[in-house]
Amino acid sequence: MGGRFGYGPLNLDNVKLKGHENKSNVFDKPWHAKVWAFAHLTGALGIWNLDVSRRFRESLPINDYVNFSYYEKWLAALTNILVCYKLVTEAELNKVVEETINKQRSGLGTDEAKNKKCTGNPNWDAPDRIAVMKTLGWGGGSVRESELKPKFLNGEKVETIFGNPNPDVKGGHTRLPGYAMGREGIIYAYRGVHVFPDKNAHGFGEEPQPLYTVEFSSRDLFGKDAEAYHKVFLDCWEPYLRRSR
Amino acid sequence: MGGRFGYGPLNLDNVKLKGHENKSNVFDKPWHAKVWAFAHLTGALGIWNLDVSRRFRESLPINDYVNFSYYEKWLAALTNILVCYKLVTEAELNKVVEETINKQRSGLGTDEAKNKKCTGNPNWDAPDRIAVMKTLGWGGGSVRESELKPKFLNGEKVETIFGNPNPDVKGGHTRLPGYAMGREGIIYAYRGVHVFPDKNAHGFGEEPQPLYTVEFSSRDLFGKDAEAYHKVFLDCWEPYLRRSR
Amino acid sequence: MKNQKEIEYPDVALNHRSLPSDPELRVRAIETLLLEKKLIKTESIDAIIDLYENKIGPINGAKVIARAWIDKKFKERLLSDARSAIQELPYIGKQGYNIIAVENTKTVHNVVVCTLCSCYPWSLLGIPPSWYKSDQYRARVVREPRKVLSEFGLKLSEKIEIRVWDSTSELRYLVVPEKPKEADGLVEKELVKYITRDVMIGTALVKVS
Amino acid sequence: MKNQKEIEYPDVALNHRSLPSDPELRVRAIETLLLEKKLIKTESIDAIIDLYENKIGPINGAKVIARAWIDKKFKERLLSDARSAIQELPYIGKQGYNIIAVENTKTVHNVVVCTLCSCYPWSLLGIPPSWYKSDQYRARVVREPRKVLSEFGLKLSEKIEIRVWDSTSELRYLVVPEKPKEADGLVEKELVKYITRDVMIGTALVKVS
Repeated sequence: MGGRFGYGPLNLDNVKLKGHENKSNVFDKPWHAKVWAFAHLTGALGIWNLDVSRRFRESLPINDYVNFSYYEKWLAALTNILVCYKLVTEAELNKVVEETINKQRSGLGTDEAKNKKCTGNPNWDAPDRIAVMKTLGWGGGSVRESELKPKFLNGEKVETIFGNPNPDVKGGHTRLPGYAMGREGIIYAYRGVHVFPDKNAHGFGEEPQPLYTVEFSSRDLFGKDAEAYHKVFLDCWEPYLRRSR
Repeated sequence: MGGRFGYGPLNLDNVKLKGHENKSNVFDKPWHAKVWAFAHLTGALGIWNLDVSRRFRESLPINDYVNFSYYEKWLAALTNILVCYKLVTEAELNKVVEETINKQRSGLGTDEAKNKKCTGNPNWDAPDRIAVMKTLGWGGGSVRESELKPKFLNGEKVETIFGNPNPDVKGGHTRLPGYAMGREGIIYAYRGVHVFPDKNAHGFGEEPQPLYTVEFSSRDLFGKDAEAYHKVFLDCWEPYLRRSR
Repeated sequence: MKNQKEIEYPDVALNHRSLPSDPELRVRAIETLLLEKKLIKTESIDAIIDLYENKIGPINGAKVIARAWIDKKFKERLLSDARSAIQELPYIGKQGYNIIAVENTKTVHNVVVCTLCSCYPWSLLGIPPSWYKSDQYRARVVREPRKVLSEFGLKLSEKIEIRVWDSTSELRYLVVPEKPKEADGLVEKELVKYITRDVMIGTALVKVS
Repeated sequence: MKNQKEIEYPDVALNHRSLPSDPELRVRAIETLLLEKKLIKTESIDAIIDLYENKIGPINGAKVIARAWIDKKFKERLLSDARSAIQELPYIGKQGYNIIAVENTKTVHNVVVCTLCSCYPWSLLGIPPSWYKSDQYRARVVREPRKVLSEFGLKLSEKIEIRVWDSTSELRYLVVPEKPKEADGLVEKELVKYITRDVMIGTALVKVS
């Protein structure tokens, strides 16, 4: 995605902030809010981890991926996870879809659709609340205690790997963007030992690895396609890097 | 596209040949045939070249590209070319679209839609016919007389370039597929000097270059993501190649 | 947590394609299913939405920046270890993220993106705006940040180095803008008003009118 | 040909987005425009369609292969310079393409794709089948040809080397299949029946029943 050609200007029609308004748009539509809530609440069940859910969102078939809106992607990924993790069977899914459509056709769905405005409920179960907060990043986080020492020093020249970043799974999950594969950069900062998504997203455990922020020049990343000189900083786990030749 | 993950099995429902039937499906729908004809006939006008039309098809915005059917891509690219080459103005395009929709709404379009079966007309203008045949590859072709001598020998180890194959145009047209960038291969055959699409698609002239068929091992292209050992052969123009280090 | 090694991951999971085409219906179907299976509760849905609609948002980030503008020592701590610095502020709450604060100066302008998905410092800035999640922004800002920023009306001198931070890990980037001269003498509460969401993403400069 | 250097190429050309969503209407709009502007003629449209529907198709390729099976010298010429070999055959016509004939043997199986678009030897095989133009085929056959071929019902021994030809240039690849024992003694006209389109793309083997 990063660096890809073929996109026009940003659409800022609905999102330009007026004056010094200090609010985010929150949710454009009620169903966006619902999807957001479902994703966080089911995530808080602790059956799959953050990297698994990212993996499901990113591995949607490309024609769905590029045409789904943001929240449609989240919903589609959640649906696939629910079936994949056997919390829901395909038959149950098909049944509820049929029922929902029938209700809608017979006009029964419309009242429900005009959902009451969410009022918030401060009394929701504490365990739920803590689990959700954790998925939101209030607790947890991805840093892990480890005896691993970082292999690279700040300022050291490195090269990102090229080809198959994930050695375990064909076409597996990775957090090294395509535009930064096989490129030269400089270690900008060491960030501690973090859960390694390439393993964690496929159920191979957290396998934490040293994480660095790496500095790239725009020319090294995009050559003449970069508009002018600027720097791009990426967080890279140690297995993505090797000493520059 | 080549090598990309996230696709399911082929859809062979409608296309499995029964017995030893020796026909292609030709056109599934009458409008497919029309698009095909428009593309060839306008191509035969000689205002743009083959590489320009490919470039327009391949540079469709990705969300159109992945969701358009084959002939929709051809039609969209043709529409963009017509406006870009000023054969048609945006205003004319919008007007005819409006008229077409209005006709359709008032039921006027339907008769035309049930178009008479094309019967063929052997008497169409000879110049037309020759020009069309040329775009079909009956004449012309892409080989050019040249004093250029090939730099590489059969069996020589080469490396494909990596990064921006097109030095002239940001995100410009190229025929080196992403999956084969920055890979090692072996010159399999020299194919003569051919029109160079990276230049020709952008109106910089034909700038012919030596063309080779290069042999790659599947492991060198896709690493562990390749299913097993096989070979992939690609045609590469000389500027895509350098001597292997 | 179950042993995830036992889960068989399909090459391509396509169950989502059996959902209806209208997104509202899609959501309703999944909601019915999740409630029936007791995987979620109505009250929890309400609570989460309430949290994002009413409790967290860019005001949190603005408070952090305003404090840094007023308190030099706090700013130093923010730039060296943002997570623990932010935890000193009673009105923000514990940060699970490793927040990295990046400072705009006379010669450097920072801008944040996530090209892979839409990672964003939710706890400080709330839900990201649509453009932050758009293909256009994600594809273009790493390659042509000046052009993208100019679409926001932000024209930077060629002399200013642009630093684009692509949030590929669980680190979350927060841009610390320069305090404009016009803001001198304003108290914390007033400063907060000028520190907008876009300023903290890096697609706007602080304007004190 | 106009001086193309003067043409300004836009970053992204989006005029196609003003077309109606129904493809049939889209086509009708463009047809009206092209005819009004006299850029094309109705008779020419008919003639092109007729050409593809009735005059060219895989039968042309099959004739080439059948001749090669019967005439050893012709086969040699076909494998070394297919274009001029094919031009010897009066019933095919002049080939503008540089056709490259690739031979299947006991140890090698060839299969053709165009991962970039859908390049195909039209003059010999007609319009490519939908699957040849599909994302699935184009994405997968270079990486996992055995799995793709097995979906066609073609299971090849691990000992057979698969060669995938990605048609990135104006060269056009034609697979020359092995003549099965059962075909011995058949005349050219009969052989043609068994040489199907898929056999010449490489996604099927010749079956003489």
